[in-house]
Amino acid sequence: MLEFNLQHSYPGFDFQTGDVQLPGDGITAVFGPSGCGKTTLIKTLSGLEKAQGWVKLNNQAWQSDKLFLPVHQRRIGMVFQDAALLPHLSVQGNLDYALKRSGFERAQHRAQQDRWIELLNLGNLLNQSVLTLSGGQKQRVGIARALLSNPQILMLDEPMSALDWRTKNELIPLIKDVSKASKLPILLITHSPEEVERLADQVLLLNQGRVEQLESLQQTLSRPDSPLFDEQGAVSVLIGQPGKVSDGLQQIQLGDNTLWVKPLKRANQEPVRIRVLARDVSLALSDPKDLSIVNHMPVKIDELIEQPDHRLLVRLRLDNQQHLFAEITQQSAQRLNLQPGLVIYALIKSVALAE
Amino acid sequence: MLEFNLQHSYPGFDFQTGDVQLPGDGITAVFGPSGCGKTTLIKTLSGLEKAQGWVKLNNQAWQSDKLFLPVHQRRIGMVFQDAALLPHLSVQGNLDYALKRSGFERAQHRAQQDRWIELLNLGNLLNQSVLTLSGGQKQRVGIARALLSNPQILMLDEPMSALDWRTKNELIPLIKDVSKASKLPILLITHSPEEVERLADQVLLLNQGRVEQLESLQQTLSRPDSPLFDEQGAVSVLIGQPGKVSDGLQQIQLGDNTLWVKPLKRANQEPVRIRVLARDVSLALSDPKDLSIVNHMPVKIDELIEQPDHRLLVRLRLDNQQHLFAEITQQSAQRLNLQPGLVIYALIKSVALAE
Amino acid sequence: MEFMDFFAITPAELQALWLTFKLAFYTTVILVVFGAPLAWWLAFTESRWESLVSALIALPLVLPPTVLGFYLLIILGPYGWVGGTMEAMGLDHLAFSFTGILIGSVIFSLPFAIQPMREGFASMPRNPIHAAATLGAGPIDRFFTVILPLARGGFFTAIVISFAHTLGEFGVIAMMGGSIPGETKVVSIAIYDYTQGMDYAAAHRLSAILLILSFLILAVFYALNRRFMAPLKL
Amino acid sequence: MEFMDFFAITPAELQALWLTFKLAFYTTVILVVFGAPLAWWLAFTESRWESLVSALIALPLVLPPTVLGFYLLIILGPYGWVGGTMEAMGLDHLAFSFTGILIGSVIFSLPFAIQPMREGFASMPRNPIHAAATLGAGPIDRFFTVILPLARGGFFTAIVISFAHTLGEFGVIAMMGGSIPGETKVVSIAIYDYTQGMDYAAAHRLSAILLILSFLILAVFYALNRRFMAPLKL
Amino acid sequence: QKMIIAAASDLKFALDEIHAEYLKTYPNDQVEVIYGSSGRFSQQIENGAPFDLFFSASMEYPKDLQQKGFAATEPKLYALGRIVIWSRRHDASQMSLNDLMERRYRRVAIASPDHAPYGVRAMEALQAAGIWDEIQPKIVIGENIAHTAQLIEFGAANIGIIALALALNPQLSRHGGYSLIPEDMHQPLEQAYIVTQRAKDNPIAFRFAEFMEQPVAKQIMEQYGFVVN
Ligand SMILES: Nc1ncnc2c1ncn2[C@@H]1O[C@H](COP(=O)(O)OP(=O)(O)OP(=O)(O)O)[C@@H](O)[C@H]1O
Ligand SMILES: Nc1ncnc2c1ncn2[C@@H]1O[C@H](COP(=O)(O)OP(=O)(O)OP(=O)(O)O)[C@@H](O)[C@H]1O
Ligand code: MOO
Ligand SMILES: [Mg+2]
Ligand SMILES: [Mg+2]
Repeated sequence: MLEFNLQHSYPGFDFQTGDVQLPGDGITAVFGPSGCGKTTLIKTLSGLEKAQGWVKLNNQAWQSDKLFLPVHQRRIGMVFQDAALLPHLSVQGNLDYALKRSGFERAQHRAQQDRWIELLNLGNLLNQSVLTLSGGQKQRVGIARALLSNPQILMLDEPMSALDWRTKNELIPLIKDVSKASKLPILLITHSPEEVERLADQVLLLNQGRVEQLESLQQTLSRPDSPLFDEQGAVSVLIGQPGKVSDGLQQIQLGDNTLWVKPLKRANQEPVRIRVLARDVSLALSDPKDLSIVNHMPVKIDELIEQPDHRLLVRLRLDNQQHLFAEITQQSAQRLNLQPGLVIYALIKSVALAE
Repeated sequence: MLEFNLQHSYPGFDFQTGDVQLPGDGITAVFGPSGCGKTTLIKTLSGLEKAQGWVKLNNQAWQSDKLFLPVHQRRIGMVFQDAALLPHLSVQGNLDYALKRSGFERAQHRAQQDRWIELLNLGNLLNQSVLTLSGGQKQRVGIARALLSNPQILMLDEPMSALDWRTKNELIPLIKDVSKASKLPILLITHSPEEVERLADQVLLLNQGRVEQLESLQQTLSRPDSPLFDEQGAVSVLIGQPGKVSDGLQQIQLGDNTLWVKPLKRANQEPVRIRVLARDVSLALSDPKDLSIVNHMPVKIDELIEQPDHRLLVRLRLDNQQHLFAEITQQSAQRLNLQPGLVIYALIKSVALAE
Repeated sequence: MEFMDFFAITPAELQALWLTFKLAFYTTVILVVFGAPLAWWLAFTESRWESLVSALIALPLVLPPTVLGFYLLIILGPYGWVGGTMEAMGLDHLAFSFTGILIGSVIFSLPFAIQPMREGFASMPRNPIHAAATLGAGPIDRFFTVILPLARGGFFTAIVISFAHTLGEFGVIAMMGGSIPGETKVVSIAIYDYTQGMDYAAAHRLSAILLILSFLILAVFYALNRRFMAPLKL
Repeated sequence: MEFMDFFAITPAELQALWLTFKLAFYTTVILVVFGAPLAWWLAFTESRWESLVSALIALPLVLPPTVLGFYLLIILGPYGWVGGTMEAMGLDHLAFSFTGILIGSVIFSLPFAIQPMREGFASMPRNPIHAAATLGAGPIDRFFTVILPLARGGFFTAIVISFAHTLGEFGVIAMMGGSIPGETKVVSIAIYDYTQGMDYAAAHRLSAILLILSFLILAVFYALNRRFMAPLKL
Repeated sequence: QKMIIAAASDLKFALDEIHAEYLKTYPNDQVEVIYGSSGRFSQQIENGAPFDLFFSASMEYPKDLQQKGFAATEPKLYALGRIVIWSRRHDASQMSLNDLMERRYRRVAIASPDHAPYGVRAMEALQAAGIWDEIQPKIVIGENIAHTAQLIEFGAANIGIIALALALNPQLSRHGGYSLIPEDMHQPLEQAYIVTQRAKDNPIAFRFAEFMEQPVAKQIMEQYGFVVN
C-alpha cells in the first residue's frame, strides 16, 4: 500500500495531493492534462524532488517529519519521461547498471535480461551507445532498465509515448502480468485513455496540481463525465468469464448472456476485462435479423444522459447488473422513443471488443 | 515539390531512400516502427546529417554532387523528437529566436506569436526557463517555435506524442490549415494511424531504412494489408460534400446518399474527409428498422477479404464509386450468406464519424 | 581618497598596477579570441594528431616561466629568429616592450585558455545548435547566440584563469621585460623588488593592494557568472 | 641506453627530474582528491558567499609566485605561524622540505584544479544521476559510476593543468625550497641555474629532456581522454 | 660530514673551481654549493634555510644576518667586486660611462638597484658620472647580475654594466670587450661571508671558510676578476 500526502511548489505552480492511499498491488493510472503535475507527483514520491509531507510504502515510512529515506534506498523502478539513460554507457551498460544493484543473484541476471531484451526488441542494440538511439529505442531501454532493477514499486512516466502500437500491444499485457505476478504496485502516467482502460485498476485524476479523484476504473467509467471519455467518448468495461472458442469467436459469459469476442490470447479461467466503446453500441427495439452484428443482448435502460452536440448517452443494465453505455444521437432516441425502464437490445459488433 | 534520393549509414543501420518525389503542398505522413529511420530521414533531408545523394525543394537544389546548402539557408520548420529547445533561454526567448530570423516584419511578430501561444496554451509559461517545463509543455514550445520561423517546409518528428488529446485535437485541424493556406509541404512523423488518417495526404512507409511505399492516403487505405491498419483494423476515408445541419446532425452528401455526422466545426463548402473504421460498419441484408443506427446506405459488395482470426474484410462500393470497408466475423458472413455483387445495407453510427 | 591615503600608493606603483591589469586584459582577450577557434578544432577534430597537438599546446606550462622567458628573450631579441627578422625589416625587436611581454603572457597562458574552452565545446549539447540552424541562424549567429551561451562555463574558466594567471605572471616578464616603468614593470616585478630589497612593508602594502583589487574583480566575475549560469543549472 | 647517452643526463639531473614528476604527481592527486568536494560545493551551493569564496580561491594565482613563495617561506618557516607551531610541537618546520614545496604547489595550483572541476560538475546533466539513484546507487556509488564519468572533462582539465603547471613551477619553489638536492631541487630550478651559470648547452639539454618527457606523458593523457570521452561526444 | 654553501651567483665560476680544489684537499667532505641571489638567500636563512656558509655579493646582508643573530661568525670580507661596461656588439674597451649616452646605445642594462649589489654600484657610478637621471629612459633592469649579462649577451640591450667576474667568463669574453669602471666612482663592492648560526658546530663550514684564505683560493678569485687582499 502506498500512502502519501505531499505538498510542493514551483514558481507559478502549486502541488498538493491531500491524503492519498493506493492499494499494495495493481496499476494506478495517473491521468491529467499536460503540466498538471504528473511528473511532479512521481518525482516527489520517489524523493527526487524534496517535498513537504509524508510517504509510506507498505507501512514503511519513506518520508515523514523526521525522516527522508534517500532515493536509492526506496527501490523504485522509474521510467523517466525523457528516458534518462546513462549517456556514458552502452545499452548493455545501462541494463547492467540496473542488474548489478538489483539484488538479483548473479546467476539470474542473464535470464532476467533476456526476457525483457526479447520483448522490447533490444537484441541488436546492446552494444550501441545510448546517445545514438532513436526515440523509441531510448524509451524501450528505459523500460527494460527499470524492470531489471527489481523494484518494490514501478513508476512509469508515459512509458509508451514514443512506441509504435505493436510494441505497445505486446508491452501492455506484460506490464499487467508483472504487476500481478510480483504484487508490485505500479503508477502509470499516461495521456492515453486507451492505456488507462486496458491497464489500470484505479485512476488518479490530477488537475492543476490537485488530486481531483482517486477511484477504481469501474467507478471512473460509470461516471459519464469522466475525463477519460473526453477523447473517444464513454467506455464501458465489462467483466466476464471466458468460455470456449468456436468458429474463431470466443465466448464470454456475462450472467445469462453470451458475448462473442475475438479469441483471447491468454485463455485461462480468470475473469477478463472487455472494453466496449459507447459509440460501438447500437440499440434496437427488437432483436434484429439479417445483420452482421453478432452480439445482441437484452438490456434495460437505466438512464438517458444528454450530451453536447445533440448526442445522448444511454446507460443500460445487463441482467447481471453490470452497466453498459451506448452513445446515440438524440434524433435516434426520439425516433425509437427510448425511455428509462424500457427493455431493448444492445448490439455490439464482436470485433469491437478489446481485451 | 520535394524530391530526393539519399543514402546514409550508421554502424548496423543502412538508410537508402531511392528516388522519392513529394508534392509541393499537403501533408506527408512518415510512418514506420521504432528505429526504422524516420528521424534519420528528416535529419538527412534537412542537412543536419550529411548524407550521400541529392535533395531538391521546388526545383531549388538543396544538396547535390557539388552543392550542400547549409541547414540555416533551407528554411525548415523542424519540430525535434526531443524538442531541442534552447536551454539558456526562456519560452519567450525561444519563440523570439525563431521570430527574429523568420523574415516576418517586426510589426507582425506579435500577431504571429499570439496566435500560436493561445492555441498551444503557452500564455502562462512565457517567462519560464525551458529547463523547468513539463514534457508536454516542451513539445508545445517546440511546435510554436517551428511555426513561427516562417518555414518553406515543415518537418515534424512525433510532434504530438507527449500531448493530451485535447491539445492534439485542436492542433490537428490547425496544422492542416497551415499546410493549405500557405502551400507548405509538411513531413509528419507519427506512430499514430489516427493522426495519419486525419492529417495525411500521402503516406511514406519506412521500414528498416528503406522507403517501402509512397502513396496517397486513399491508396494506402484501399490496401487491406496497409500497415496503418495494424492497430485499429482497416479504415475508409470518404470524401463528401457538407450540407446543412438539422437536429444536431450534419448532412454529408456522398453522391445520392446522405450521411449524418456530428456537425463540422468549420462548415464551409469545401469537401470534407470522413474517416470510418471498418469495425464501425455493420452490414444488413435489408434496411433495418427500430435501430439507433442513423446511417443506412445501400452498397454493393466488391470483394470479401479473409483476415486472420476468423475475421473478414468486406470491400463495399457506394453508388458514387467510393469504397468502404466493413470488418465482420466470418461467422456473420456465412450467416448472411454474403457474396460479391450482392447489394446490401451498410450501417454506420453517425457518432462514429470523425473528421 | 582616504582609501588611497591609507594604502599610500606611489605614482610608480599606480603605473605598475595599471600596466598589470592592461596586460592581463589584453592577454585574456587575445587568448579567448584566437584560442577559441583552436579550442573548437581540438574539441571536434577526428584527426589522429589531436592528442599530439594538445600535448604540444600544454608545453608552455611545463617549462619554468623563467626558462620560458629566457628562451623568449633569445628568440625575440635581435639575434633570435623573430627579433632578428623584425630588425631586418627595420622594426624593433620585441624584448623590453609591452608587445614582447604580451606575447610572452599569451604563450604562457595558452594552455589555460585552450583547455577549458575546448572542454566547454566538447560538453555542449548538440541539439540546440541543430535547432538554431533550422531556425535560420547561420554559423556566426549560432556561435554568439547558442554556442557561446552553452559553452560559457568553459569560456568563463578560460577567462578567469588566464586573467588571474597573467596578473601574477612573474618569471617570463622578469626575464624578458627589463623592468621598464610604464612599459614592462608590472606589479609582480615591483613586489618582488620590494621583497628582495627587504622593504617588507612596501611589499605587504603592494601585495595587499593587488590582492584586494584582484579579489574585487574576480568576485564581480564570479557573481556575474553565477547570475548568467543560473538558467542553465537544473 | 643510447637515448640516455645521447642526452647524457647526470645523476643529479635524474634526481631533479624524478623529484619534479613526484611533486607534480602528488600535487595533482591532492588537488583532485581534496579539491573535488570544494568544487562540488561551489558548483551547487546556493550560498551568497559563493562568489566571494570563488574569488578567494583564485587569489593564489594573482600573487607572483615568487611573492607567494616568499610569504609561504615566512609562514612555514620556523618563525612563522605554521612552522613555528610545528616546531613547538616538536616537529620540523616546513620550509626547505619536500612537504613544504608540495604545500606550496598545492596552494599555487589550487585555482587551476578547482575551477575546471567545478565547471565539470555544473555542466553535468542531472537526469542520469537521478536515474542512477532510482536504480539503487547510493551517493558514493553514484559519484564513481555516474558523476565522475559525466564530469570527467572537468577532471581531465584539472589534472592536465595542475600536473603541467607543477612541472614548470619555479617561483614558489625557488623562494621556499632552497634548492636542496633530492628534497627541493626540481628541474625548473636546475634549468634556471644552468641559464644563470651561462651553461646554455646544459640548459637546452635539460629543457629538452623535460619537454620530451612531459610531451609524452601529456600525449598519453590526451590520447586516453580522447578514447574515453568519445562515447560522450555526439 | 655534509655542508651546503649558498653563494651569490657572480661567484659561480670562481667558487666552482675553489670547490674542486677544496675537495682535493678534503676528499671526505661533502660540500654542496647553491648559487642564487644574495637577497633571497638572506631571507631564506632568516627563515630556517639549511645553509651553513653564506657567500654574499655584499656586506649588508651578512651584517644584517649577524645583527639578527643568524650568524656564527663576524661577516668576513673575502673579495671586492669590480664593475665594467660591456657590450657584445660593440667594443667597449675604450669607453667611459658618459659614452653610454650615445644614441646608438638604445638600451643600457644594469642589475636591479633595488636589491642586487652590483645594481646598486652601477647606479652609484652612473650618478657619479652625472648621467643617472638622463639615462633613465634607456635603462633596462636585470633580475641579478648574471641575468643582466644575458640581456646584453642576447642583444636585447646594446650595452650595460656587469661584474668583471662575468666579463672575464669565456662565454662573454669571446665577444666585444669591456672597460673597467674606476673604483672611485662607487662605494667599494665589499663581498662578505658568514658561517650561519646553524653551522656553528659544523667543522666543515669553518674548514671551508679557512680554505678561502688560502693562496690557492685567493689566486682563483683574482683570476676571475675579484680584488682580494
Ligand atoms: N523545476 C521547476 N521549476 C519551475 N516549474 C516547474 C519545475 N518543474 C515543473 N514545473 C512546472 O510544474 C508544472 C507541472 O509539471 P509536471 O512536469 O509535473 O507536468 P506533467 O503533468 O508531467 O505534464 P506533461 O504531461 O506535459 O509531462 C508545470 O507547469 C511545469 O512547468
Ligand atoms: N548517430 C548514430 N549512430 C549510430 N546509429 C544511429 C545513429 N543515429 C541513429 N542510429 C540508428 O539508426 C536507426 C534509425 O534511427 P532513427 O532515429 O531514424 O529511428 P526512428 O525511425 O526515428 O525511430 P523512433 O520512432 O524510435 O524515433 C536506429 O537503429 C538508430 O539506433
Ligand atoms: O612560477 Mo613563475 O616563477 O610564474 O613566474
Ligand atoms: Mg510529465
Ligand atoms: Mg525518431
